[in-house]
Amino acid sequence: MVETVLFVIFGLAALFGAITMVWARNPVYSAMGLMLTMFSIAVFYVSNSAHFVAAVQVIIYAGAVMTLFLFVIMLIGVDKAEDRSENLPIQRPLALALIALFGSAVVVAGRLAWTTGVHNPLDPVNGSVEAIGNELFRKWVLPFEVTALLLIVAAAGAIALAFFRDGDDAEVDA
Amino acid sequence: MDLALSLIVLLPLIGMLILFAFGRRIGEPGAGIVATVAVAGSFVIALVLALDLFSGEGSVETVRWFEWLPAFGVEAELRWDQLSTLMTLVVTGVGSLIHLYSIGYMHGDARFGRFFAYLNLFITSMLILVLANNFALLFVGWELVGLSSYLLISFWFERDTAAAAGKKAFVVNRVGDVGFIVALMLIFSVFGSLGFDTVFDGAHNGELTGAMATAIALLLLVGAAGKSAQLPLYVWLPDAMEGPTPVSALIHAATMVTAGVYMVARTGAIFEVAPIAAATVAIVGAATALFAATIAMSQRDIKRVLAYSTISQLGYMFMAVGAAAYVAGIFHLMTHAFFKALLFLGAGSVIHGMSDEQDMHKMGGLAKKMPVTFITMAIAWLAISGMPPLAGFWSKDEILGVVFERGGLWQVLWGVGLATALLTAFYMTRMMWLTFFGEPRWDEGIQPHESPKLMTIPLVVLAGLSVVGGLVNTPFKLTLEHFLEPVFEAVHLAHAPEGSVAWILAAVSVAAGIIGIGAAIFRYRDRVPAEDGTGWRLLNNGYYIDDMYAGVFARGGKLGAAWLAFRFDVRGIDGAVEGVGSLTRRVGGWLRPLQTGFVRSYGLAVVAGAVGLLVWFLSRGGL
Amino acid sequence: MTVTPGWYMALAAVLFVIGTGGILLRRNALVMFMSVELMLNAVNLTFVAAGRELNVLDGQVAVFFVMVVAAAEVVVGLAIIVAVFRRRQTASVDELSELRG
Amino acid sequence: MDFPILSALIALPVAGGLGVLLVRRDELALPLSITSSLVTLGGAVWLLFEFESGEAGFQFVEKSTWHEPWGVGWHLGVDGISLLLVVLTAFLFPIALLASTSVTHRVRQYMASMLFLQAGITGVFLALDLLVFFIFWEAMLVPMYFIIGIWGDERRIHAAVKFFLYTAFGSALMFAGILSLGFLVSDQLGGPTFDFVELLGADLTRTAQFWLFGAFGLSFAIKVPIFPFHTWLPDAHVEAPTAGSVILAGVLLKLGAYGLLRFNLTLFPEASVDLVPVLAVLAVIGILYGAIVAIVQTDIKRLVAYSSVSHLGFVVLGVFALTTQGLQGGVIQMVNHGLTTGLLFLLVGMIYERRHTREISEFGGLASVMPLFAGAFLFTAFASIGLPGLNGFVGEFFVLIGSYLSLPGYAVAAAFGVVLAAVYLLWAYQRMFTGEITVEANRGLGDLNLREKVIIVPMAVLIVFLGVYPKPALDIIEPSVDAVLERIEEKTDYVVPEFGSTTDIAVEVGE
Repeated sequence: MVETVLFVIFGLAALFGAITMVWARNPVYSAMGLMLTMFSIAVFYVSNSAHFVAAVQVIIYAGAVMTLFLFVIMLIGVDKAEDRSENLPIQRPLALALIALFGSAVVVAGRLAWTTGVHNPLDPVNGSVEAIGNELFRKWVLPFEVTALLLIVAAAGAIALAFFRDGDDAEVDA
Repeated sequence: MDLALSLIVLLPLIGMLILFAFGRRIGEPGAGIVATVAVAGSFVIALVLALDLFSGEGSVETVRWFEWLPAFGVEAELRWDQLSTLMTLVVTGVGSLIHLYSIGYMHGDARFGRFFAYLNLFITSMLILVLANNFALLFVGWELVGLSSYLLISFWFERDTAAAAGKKAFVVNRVGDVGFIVALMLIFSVFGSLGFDTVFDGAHNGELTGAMATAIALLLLVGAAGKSAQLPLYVWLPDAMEGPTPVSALIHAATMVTAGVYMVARTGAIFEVAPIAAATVAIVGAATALFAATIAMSQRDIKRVLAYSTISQLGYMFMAVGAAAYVAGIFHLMTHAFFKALLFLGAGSVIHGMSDEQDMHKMGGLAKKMPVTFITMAIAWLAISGMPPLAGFWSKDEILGVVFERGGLWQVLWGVGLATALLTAFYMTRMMWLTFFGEPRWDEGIQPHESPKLMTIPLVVLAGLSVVGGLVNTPFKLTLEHFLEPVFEAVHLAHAPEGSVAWILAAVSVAAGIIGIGAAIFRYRDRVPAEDGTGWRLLNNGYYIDDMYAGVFARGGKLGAAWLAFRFDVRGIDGAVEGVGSLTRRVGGWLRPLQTGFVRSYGLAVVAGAVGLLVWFLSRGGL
Repeated sequence: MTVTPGWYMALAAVLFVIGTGGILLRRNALVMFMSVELMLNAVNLTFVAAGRELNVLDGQVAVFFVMVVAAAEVVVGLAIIVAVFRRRQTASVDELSELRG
Repeated sequence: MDFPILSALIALPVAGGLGVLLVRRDELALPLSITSSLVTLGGAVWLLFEFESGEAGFQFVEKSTWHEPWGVGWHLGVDGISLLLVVLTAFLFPIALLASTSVTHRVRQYMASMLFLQAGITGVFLALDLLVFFIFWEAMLVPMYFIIGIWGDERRIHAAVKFFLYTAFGSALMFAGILSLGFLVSDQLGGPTFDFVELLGADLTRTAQFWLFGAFGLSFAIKVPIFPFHTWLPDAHVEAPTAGSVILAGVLLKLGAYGLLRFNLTLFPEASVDLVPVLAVLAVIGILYGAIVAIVQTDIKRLVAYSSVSHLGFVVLGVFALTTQGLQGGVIQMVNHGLTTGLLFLLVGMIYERRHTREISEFGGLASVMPLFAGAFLFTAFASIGLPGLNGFVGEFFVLIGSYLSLPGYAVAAAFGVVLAAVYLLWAYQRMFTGEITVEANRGLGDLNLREKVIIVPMAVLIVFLGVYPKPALDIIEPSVDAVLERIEEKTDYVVPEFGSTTDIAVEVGE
């Protein structure tokens, strides 16, 4: 019962956030909307026994990533309204049509009978740090290490991109 | 024995290596001496070794050098039997005389040492050829003499004609070699070995029959025809006269060109079971003999006369070995080596004395200026014309006798041979007359002189051999025949007739010779005819066969090759390859506008794709 | 009325579609980027919900990896946006069409 | 386990290449890389002497698994077929490097490319795991692409791209073939594998063999190159720098023939036997066509390139003759062609360095000013023509006689190649070296210098040695090719024809 209430409240919040993000003309509002959606999703994680993931969601996404976004928005000064005119001729109608088609396909998909695994209420998942850690460092240790590598490369790439001074631009042009 | 036999081949080889390495430093005449000593050494060793065989006590020996190609059942192995002995003696004997002569002839040439290195290379190769104990090694020698021939013909490579002639000789020989190689394939497929003993024993024991035997023998004939300048592959030999004259004497008269005859004789066991092929050999030989003799009548270049004469005489030898008269063929090979080498060396002496003039119409009256050359050449002239008791008489007479004795259609060949004998006497007399008799017709400033001793001594020795060389095999005492018989155990040797028939035949052929000589003397005795009628021109140009070859094979081939290379290959095949490339590029060009550069268009496409996939999955899911 | 995984799936689908719309309709690079994040989050939600239903942790582990990748992507992506902005003084993707064929 | 000599042969050039790149001094590049390749050569020679020549199987095997579920592993080994080619590779590289003194631009990168190329080629010959083989096969393309594309002649980019795309096209098919082969056998062998030796234990259906033969064969055919896939070769040769041409002709082309022999014959025996006529026809066409086209070339490098097409035709004919002599001839012909054509390209490079032209008509009469060079050229030409006593003869002789019984008509046709070889090479020699000097620029040319002599002499010695006494090489090859034939006989109803069994010409005409 509690879950139902939570779902309704935060589901609506998530939708509101998402629509805000897409609709808002000012990127700062968009960022705020996205942050709201992320918090809501974190709540769903908790209600789905994914406590560790919920924590990570709040810390990394709603915290670090969104902060970064806002930081960039402020840095490059685009925190002003953007006009809504469309200059690609058929982009908007085509996009809307596709979205509609996509949505209806999803609806259709939801009404089909899907063959899945069996739910066993006596064996609920345990999303504690310990359980996730066990998984990560046993079964998934190699991919885990690879992600470490990925992050290093990403960090190095970001630094390299940020390092260009004005004088270097000529070199890039060539 | 092993070492001695090996040394026969190794001495010239060592000489060659020394001369290649230090020839320039040794210089003149040292290089010539080194080379001559090497070949003479081989000759002496061969002579010593041969004494046992001559006395009838020696046996066939083989020397194995090393394991070579076990896959073909052959080793690097030499064979010392009566036939190879005789060939070795001819090659090294005549060879050393010509080496000696060359020291004088090549005097002052910038690449004196290199010349003798090539000569030694040739002797080595020729010895490998005649001493080989299997087809593979024989083929090695066969090709190597071709190489030496190439190198020596184009020795004066600065002359375009010399370079072209060397190439032509090698290429035409190669055409014959294809026949030889294919013959080797067939032989190996039948016997599983290329060793002489296996093959000849097998052929003798009936393992080789019918069409296969004929095919092998005919293919061998193709090879032999290439090397021995028989129809239709003779065209290289006249051109080969571009080489220095000693080379013409050694390679293109005495030794290398007789390799084909040697090969047919050596493989007699195969021709024995292929009578059609043997007859073909004889016919080719007879035809070549007559054909070349007619051309020889009309040449003005003294060396070309001798070249066509060589082709003609080789035809004689082919006729003999084709008629299974192997001894007669080898006998003529030997005597011919003496007198033809002598003729060439004499011609060389004349050319030398005439400051490199080769046109006989510009000679005449040289007998007094060059007495030694004249006398020795006169002996050779009479020998080749078949005048008794000189060497040529005995060997030519034996060939004609054998062919006549075979009866039937063979007597047609005898007729051809007789006609050739007549023509031979005619053109040799013409050559002698134009050169040595009559009024001098020299260009101004030429001072004919006798050649130095170094050159005349070999002439004298060869003249001696041309006189007595025939006595080793006369109808009265068949020494050579008995000596060679063990080699030809596997074949039924054809023999010359005996008794009154023999006398009559001899008389007829001598008469033919005398008629030829007489006719020529009559024609040329006091003037030089113009010799430029249509018939003469036809003959002078060798019936235009060489020009025809040049047109069809050289020019036509080049045109065809150019079409293949620059049309078919570049436009056709490569065009297809490059076409694929440019097609890809063009298609890329058509598709380019799809890349609008707008990220959102790409996003639209991605979403469209994703939705499409989703719809497709759903429709497959049974909607 | 209990919450079934289907509800979460439905919600996630709606969020995903909204995110798609954001990418197709907006031309501010930053907002497009945020839309991508939204789509990733929507998928993450399905992972977690499905994992719970099937009694496995794999879903949550997958979410973890997705987050790491998303973080890396954000870092590089934002760096690129900053770099581009420094040259072009714009964050509109329509201005960046040099790669037009 | 013993010292991993095979891995060392691959690792040494790589180490040398890295060393050259890291030592940032151009003048040290040549000495360093030559040292590296000489050490490699030492290793290869050691391998040659330690090799047991009577054995058919792989020796010096190194094996360690990388990924068990897919059956991928580092598996190297050498047998009679690959040994000589490995040694040839090790032998040609120091010489090719020594011939690269005219490279002055990006020297270190050039030397490193050459050394990486060496590692790649050696790896291809040694690899016994198909994926490892494929990795080396592709890895080798990259340095070769740069060597042609950076240090080549005028149209180098075009040639390099053509070379790369053409071979990569074949490689793509081969990769698909390797993958499908590896997974196709998983039912029989209890899991997928790419290990060559294990793959030999599987039986494939005729159809599968046919398709896989095609996938592998096309890639190899392009590499050989078999007519009509040869047109990349003249372009690549003409544009490549001297050392590039030497390596291209000397060893790179052998990879295709080696692949056909090593993989196609053994893994797909039925398809091989079925497709013999196709390959024999193409081989003979290649022999004659390459030779005829070579005759009229005006560019000496193109001429030699087309002569390669002709010579490699002999190799293919020998391989698909499926007789001991034919296969032996094919392998030895690969080695011989590597030496003779390699030397021809080296010589052409020497004259190019002097005159900066490859047009035959620009020369003429060179023998008077450069007698030693002319002699060396003629020597090599005769080796290439197949003169007995020099190495070319042995291979051609084995191939021709060896292929007669199984492919009589083709063998006879191929025999005409020996005439054409004499025509194109001697004519080229005549045009370049004999006669009077016609172009003034040629009058002052210098003869061979010490460096060039050092390049020529070892190759000439080997050419003579293999020509006079080929037995050691043949002994190494024979057991391994016999094993290949035995396998074909065992897997198919093909019977290796016995020589010495025919008595009638009907066989020759009938087949």
